[in-house]
Amino acid sequence: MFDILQSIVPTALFYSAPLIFTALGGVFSERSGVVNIGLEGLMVMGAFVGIVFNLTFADVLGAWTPWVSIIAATVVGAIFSIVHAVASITFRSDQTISGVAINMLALGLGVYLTKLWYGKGQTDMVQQPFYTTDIPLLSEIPIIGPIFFQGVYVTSYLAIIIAFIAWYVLYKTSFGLRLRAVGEHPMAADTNGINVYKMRYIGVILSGALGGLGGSVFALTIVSNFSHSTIVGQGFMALAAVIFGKWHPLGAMGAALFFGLAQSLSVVSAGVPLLADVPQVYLLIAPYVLTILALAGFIGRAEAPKASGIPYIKGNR
Amino acid sequence: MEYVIEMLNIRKEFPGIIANDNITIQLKKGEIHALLGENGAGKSTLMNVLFGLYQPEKGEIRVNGKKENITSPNKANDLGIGMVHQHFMLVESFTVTQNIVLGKEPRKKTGTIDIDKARKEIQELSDRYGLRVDPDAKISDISVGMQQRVEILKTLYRGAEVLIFDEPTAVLTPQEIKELIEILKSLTREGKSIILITHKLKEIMEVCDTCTIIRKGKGIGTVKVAETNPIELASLMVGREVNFKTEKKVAEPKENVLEIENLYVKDSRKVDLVKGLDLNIRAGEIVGIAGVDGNGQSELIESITGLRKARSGVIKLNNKDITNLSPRKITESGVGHIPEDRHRFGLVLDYSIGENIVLQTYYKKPYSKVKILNYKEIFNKAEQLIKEYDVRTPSVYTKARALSGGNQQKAIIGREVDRSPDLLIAAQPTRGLDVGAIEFIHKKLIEERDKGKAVLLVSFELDEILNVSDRIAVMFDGKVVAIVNPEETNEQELGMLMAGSKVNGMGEANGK
Amino acid sequence: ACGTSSSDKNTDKKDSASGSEAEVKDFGIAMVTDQGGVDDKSFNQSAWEGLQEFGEANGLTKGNGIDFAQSNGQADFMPNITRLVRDEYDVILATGFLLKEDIQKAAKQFPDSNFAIVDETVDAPNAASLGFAEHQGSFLVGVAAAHKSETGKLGFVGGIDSPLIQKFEAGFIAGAKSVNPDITVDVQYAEHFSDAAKGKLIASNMYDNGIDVIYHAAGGTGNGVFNQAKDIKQNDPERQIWVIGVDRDQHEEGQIGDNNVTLTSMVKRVDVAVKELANLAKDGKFPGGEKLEFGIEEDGIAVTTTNEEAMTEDIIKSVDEWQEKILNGEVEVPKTREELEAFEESL
Amino acid sequence: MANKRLITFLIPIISVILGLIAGAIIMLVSGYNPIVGYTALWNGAFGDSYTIGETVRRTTPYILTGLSIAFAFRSGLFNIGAEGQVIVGWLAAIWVGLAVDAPMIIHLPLAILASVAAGALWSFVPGILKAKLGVHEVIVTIMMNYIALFSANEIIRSVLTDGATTTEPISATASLASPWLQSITFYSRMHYGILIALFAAVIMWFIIERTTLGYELKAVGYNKHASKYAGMNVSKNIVLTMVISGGFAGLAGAMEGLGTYGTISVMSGNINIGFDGIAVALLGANNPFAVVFAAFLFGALKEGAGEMPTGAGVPTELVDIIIALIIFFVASSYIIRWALLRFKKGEK
Ligand SMILES: Nc1ncnc2c1ncn2[C@@H]1O[C@H](COP(=O)(O)OP(=O)(O)OP(=O)(O)O)[C@@H](O)[C@H]1O
Ligand SMILES: Nc1ncnc2c1ncn2[C@@H]1O[C@H](COP(=O)(O)OP(=O)(O)OP(=O)(O)O)[C@@H](O)[C@H]1O
Ligand SMILES: [Mg+2]
Ligand SMILES: [Mg+2]
Repeated sequence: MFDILQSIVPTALFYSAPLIFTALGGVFSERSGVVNIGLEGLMVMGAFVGIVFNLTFADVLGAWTPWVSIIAATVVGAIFSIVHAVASITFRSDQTISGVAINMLALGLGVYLTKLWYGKGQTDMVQQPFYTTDIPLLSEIPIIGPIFFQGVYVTSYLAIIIAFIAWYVLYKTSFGLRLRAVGEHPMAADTNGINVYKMRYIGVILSGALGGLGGSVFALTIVSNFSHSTIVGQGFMALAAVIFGKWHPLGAMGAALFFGLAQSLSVVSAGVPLLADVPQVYLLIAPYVLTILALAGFIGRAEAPKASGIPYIKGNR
Repeated sequence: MEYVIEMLNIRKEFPGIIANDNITIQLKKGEIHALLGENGAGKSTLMNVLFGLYQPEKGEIRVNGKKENITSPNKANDLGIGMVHQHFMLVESFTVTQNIVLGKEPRKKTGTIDIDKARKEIQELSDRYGLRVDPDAKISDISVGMQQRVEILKTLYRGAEVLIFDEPTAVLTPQEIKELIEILKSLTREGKSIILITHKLKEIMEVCDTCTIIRKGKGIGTVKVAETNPIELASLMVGREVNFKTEKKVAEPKENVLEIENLYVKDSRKVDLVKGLDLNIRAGEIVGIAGVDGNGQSELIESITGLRKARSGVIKLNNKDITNLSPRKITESGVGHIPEDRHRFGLVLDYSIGENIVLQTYYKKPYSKVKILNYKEIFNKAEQLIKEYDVRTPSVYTKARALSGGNQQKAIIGREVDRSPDLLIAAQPTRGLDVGAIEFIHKKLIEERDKGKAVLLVSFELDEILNVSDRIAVMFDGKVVAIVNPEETNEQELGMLMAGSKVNGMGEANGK
Repeated sequence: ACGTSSSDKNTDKKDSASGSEAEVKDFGIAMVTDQGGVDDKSFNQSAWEGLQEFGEANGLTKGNGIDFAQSNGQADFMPNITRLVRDEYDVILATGFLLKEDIQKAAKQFPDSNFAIVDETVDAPNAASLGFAEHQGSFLVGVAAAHKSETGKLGFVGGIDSPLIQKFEAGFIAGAKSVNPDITVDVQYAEHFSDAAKGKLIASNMYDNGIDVIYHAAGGTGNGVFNQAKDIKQNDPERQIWVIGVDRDQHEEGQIGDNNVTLTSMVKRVDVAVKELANLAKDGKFPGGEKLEFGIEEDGIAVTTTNEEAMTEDIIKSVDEWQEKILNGEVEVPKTREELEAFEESL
Repeated sequence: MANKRLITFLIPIISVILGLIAGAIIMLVSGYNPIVGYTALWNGAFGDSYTIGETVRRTTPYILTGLSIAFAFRSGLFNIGAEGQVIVGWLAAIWVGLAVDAPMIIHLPLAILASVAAGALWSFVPGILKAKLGVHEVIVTIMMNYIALFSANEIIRSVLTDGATTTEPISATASLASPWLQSITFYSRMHYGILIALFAAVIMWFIIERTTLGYELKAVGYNKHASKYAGMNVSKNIVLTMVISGGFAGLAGAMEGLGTYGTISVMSGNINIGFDGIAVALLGANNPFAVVFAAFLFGALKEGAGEMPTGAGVPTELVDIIIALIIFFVASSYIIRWALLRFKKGEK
């Protein structure tokens, strides 16, 4: 049991971390009233920037490279998401359309630039990815230490910490109150003197930053290079986590951890003798079936922020 | 003469319509100034201009004599102008406190909202003006009256000196209206100035000092309330004489159309709100239900119309059991329903007027055959009804969303009455409507009665209940506690019954 | 006609500059990539390198006797093949089993052109099939793995469960068991050729369970395997943990600081096969309807020894011995799971 | 009024032009010749009868997935699951194509129906969960995509074949392929499916705009409460919408299975026809006929892109960038509309 946990938990954590970051981005955006189908694209952009930056500056930055790379990816993700913000907030475009365009644009741009810069469809492997470590002190705790704090990526804990920060920001600060108000009832917020457009821009840009972060963490902990198939569906899983988690930062985190755990379990089960005779396809689809069952059984109805998806037009009723 | 607010020659256009055409209104300090006009006259628009939500095409706004350009609600707030909107601007999932401080939150050093400080400030304000609220309750859990008090507190919290009320009483029960009027008075005592939009002439007469009247976007004039009377106000507003006392013959009730026995219905929180209710309505009579909000009226109607399941009991229509049938089956057995919440239930706002006109009948001939719609018939019908019911709309192809509340309501009434149901249920049918429209709707209800239909009228307006009903059923705590004859009762007595106290000899009456 | 002749107006114009020179040559060969470009550091790249070498030897250049058309997905295969047919290349080569159906169809539709496919079998008189004896190479890396393993536990990570990948699996297991019959091989398929996360999950689980050498035949999914191995190595440079690469020398992927986790790679010399085919075709000996298998004997398969530290003399010696046994027919390497079963019983 | 119509018509055209201009700028900046690039693109899509045939072929499933997603959108539902529905539709069509022995007049319709039924069944799950339990259809459809992918692979391997990765070709009696269409398009894979796709667009238009069902579906999409009040069965409508939407997507699978490939192969990851359908639906503003045009634009650009690396050395991804930009421009029609009106005023 202990062994299994020690094997499952760290893998679930590394699998979940990029999803957590990105899903938190989704939470910010959707809480501000802007649907963000473009999470996948934001992750692609993050992965691309994270890898390219890492390849380019590894010699200069040494061991700091992955950290600086994910910061670069965060910044570029934030800037990139402004496209979505301008389209869906200022130009009042349908937010879903804009998000779909973001997905296509990011992948197109990423692979196009890769080919332009590297002359091939995929980059080399980075020399400075993230590595797992034992978290000092915490890993010494008996039982809990080895399971949760040995051989883990610091980025996984960064994701969890940011989830709590996101919760604090959204639910305890006036910024959060305003952001949520804008997503629930923008006109009420407007009449209260809150700049709806500004808040929504912030929401979307945060999603870009976190999506970029998620993508780069994925690339630098799991894949190590960039190609058209680096990010294949993780953004949609993050979107699912947003909804699964009922648009709540901790809920989204929980959902992402659930996905990671389910994947990890499905891999571990394949090695368990008892399950050896189970056709592999059942293990493969198990995480997805479990998600549906969990939704149907316990989670049930989830209501999106009331105004999400609706462009705010001043003075419209 | 010093004015706190002057709006001079304001013009505001919307695509295809001039909502405000050269309107002037001047507000003195400490006065309550009424703004009167038919539905769609442009009152809300004018006030939204003052509040910075719209920019006028022409005209000038002065605050305390100084010309101001009010570009946003923020600016309005800064100038001490606050507004309580017709549709509340409250975030449903937030608490009272959160709604009030939103945008101007007291913060701790850490950036966290200082909720305790907020609560204290709100408490002070609420004590000072008598605005009773529960600071920690969620908006979705509190009564409409309290929501309104939250709106008022929001403006006061922002230091408003001028308060605009857009039809504040339309959604309130008589008790709540009384409280609101007290609040308005206490506000002026504290030196605030108020602009009050209302369709209820009685209220204008009771609390207002002056009244500006607008008709079809144009300013008609300003009168001192002390020097006028309701009849004059009404005719100024509508441009013709208005009848206040609804003319009607004595009812000639016939056989029972609706019979309800021992009905129990739960509300959305799974608590019984209708508790053993008995009621019957006969052909050719209007039964009015009087009651304080929350005594089971909405649940009663929803269970008759099939929108909510009855827990037990029997509902019979023309001697046929319709308990817990589907809404469609019930409609087809002869029930028409003018719903309380017209935006939520009455209309598909993104459908055209024409498509909304057949919301209950689209699947029937001639509007469709073998499941295929016949738009020609649909729009013909719509043309006919908008004429007959005086629905003011650019065309039958216009989206319902674009119409003013009064006109939306007229379209619904046209749709429901036109089907000629045996039982017509009208829930708050005149809420938010101008006197002209109210008169029209009352006339229609009585016409239906005279055609031998049964009408169930639910209203918080005791005036309306007393005026239109042939019998009044008083609802209290989920039961009909009294049946009274409108000729033999008055508002005071009804008010007592609604509050649950029995009046000699009438408590057990049942009309059967 | 050197690939770009009359039919296509556009390319015609483009090539007219070099046209005079090109007219002399009368042979053209072009390839269609499977998903990915000729720079995928794998199959497509290797094939293109073969063509380029062939071109160099015969004075042909890109767009002028040799060329490639890149496919980004299944939907691009047929258009690319047809485009090259219309450009009148003599031989159209498809790299990858994914193109099987399309080449089969094209061969029927264009009986005057010659086709070839790498990694699959196509049945047509004007099509050649270039196969590899992956099982042989896998056998040899299995031998190396068995020698290297200290725990006696090996892992195999497959991309998509299919006859082709099963060939790798069977060969690998056979090789390992030939050295040490008690060795165990844990086999898992990611059901994906580009799901690095899945690859990493599987590798993590395998290494946790004491497996110390993993052979992957899983394309991009294998990135996750390398990633996990390197992570373990980074944290514990002393720990003996290995990956065996596939298709090409994946030494570079295994580099971590001064260490390298790539034990060896099972290399498919697509370039060798392609060059051979091109030469045959040029000499008018196009092997239509035939299935050429490139194994150890033909230099179509190789086991790398780039990691000199890891591939010790002993191991190399043993690998060479087994290679000899395969060459002289002493050992018949199994290609399927059934054959593997029989093979294991015979041990 | 006529003016408004003109603008509505102009917007997509202007968007495409702007998208192409942006693409040209990108090519210039990255050192390619845009004229050569676009010539290659054009030749790749419409250069000759073959490429035209291939463009049509590529357009065919896009029309159907576009319709599928548009249909769901009209009822306020977001079907991200077209991807999975295409896969199961494809699988079912091939299955029937392989397993049944019947004359064409029975076999082909049967295979097509099977694909529709499979797609419908696949979307029934998210439909019923949404209707009965309020589970968000977006997550369920995403999950169903993965389930479809893995299950289909397993069925191909262990049911339709004996461990192989590609099935045998279906018998000719179930094939939509047309030797005649192929012969006039230099052996492109154009097939009769395009007629089915166009017909499906008409069907969708008819359902949405002319039937009581469409009236109900739209009403439920706009306002559930009012629909319930009007006696409509909201749950039934949600399920029905999803099922019809899935049916269209399943049919798209039949286009690939019965028309283009005649087989089904084990898939590694997304086939993207479903995801691209989202863009097609949105580009076509959920209007069935506009969806056809959007699908055609999409198909032509994607098909033409194949020629760009060989013809001009430009990476194919440029086309993805252009498509994305076109979508942005269409989506931001408000700003184009505004600019056009300004322009008009300036003229006066
Ligand atoms: N945002 C808008 N866009 C277009 N037309 C509008 C808009 N707001 C209001 N109108 C139109 O302007 C006119 C005035 O509307 P307004 O809401 O000011 O009326 P009102 O006097 O407040 O009516 P009521 O008593 O029903 O509230 C109406 O014809 C209405 O349809
Ligand atoms: N109740 C309060 N107690 C203490 N400080 C306050 C309080 N309200 C506002 N502040 C401070 O006064 C300043 C202006 O407050 P205000 O609420 O207008 O913020 P704001 O300028 O609207 O914020 P933003 O520009 O981010 O929307 C801020 O620095 C804020 O921290
Ligand atoms: Mg502010
Ligand atoms: Mg109004």
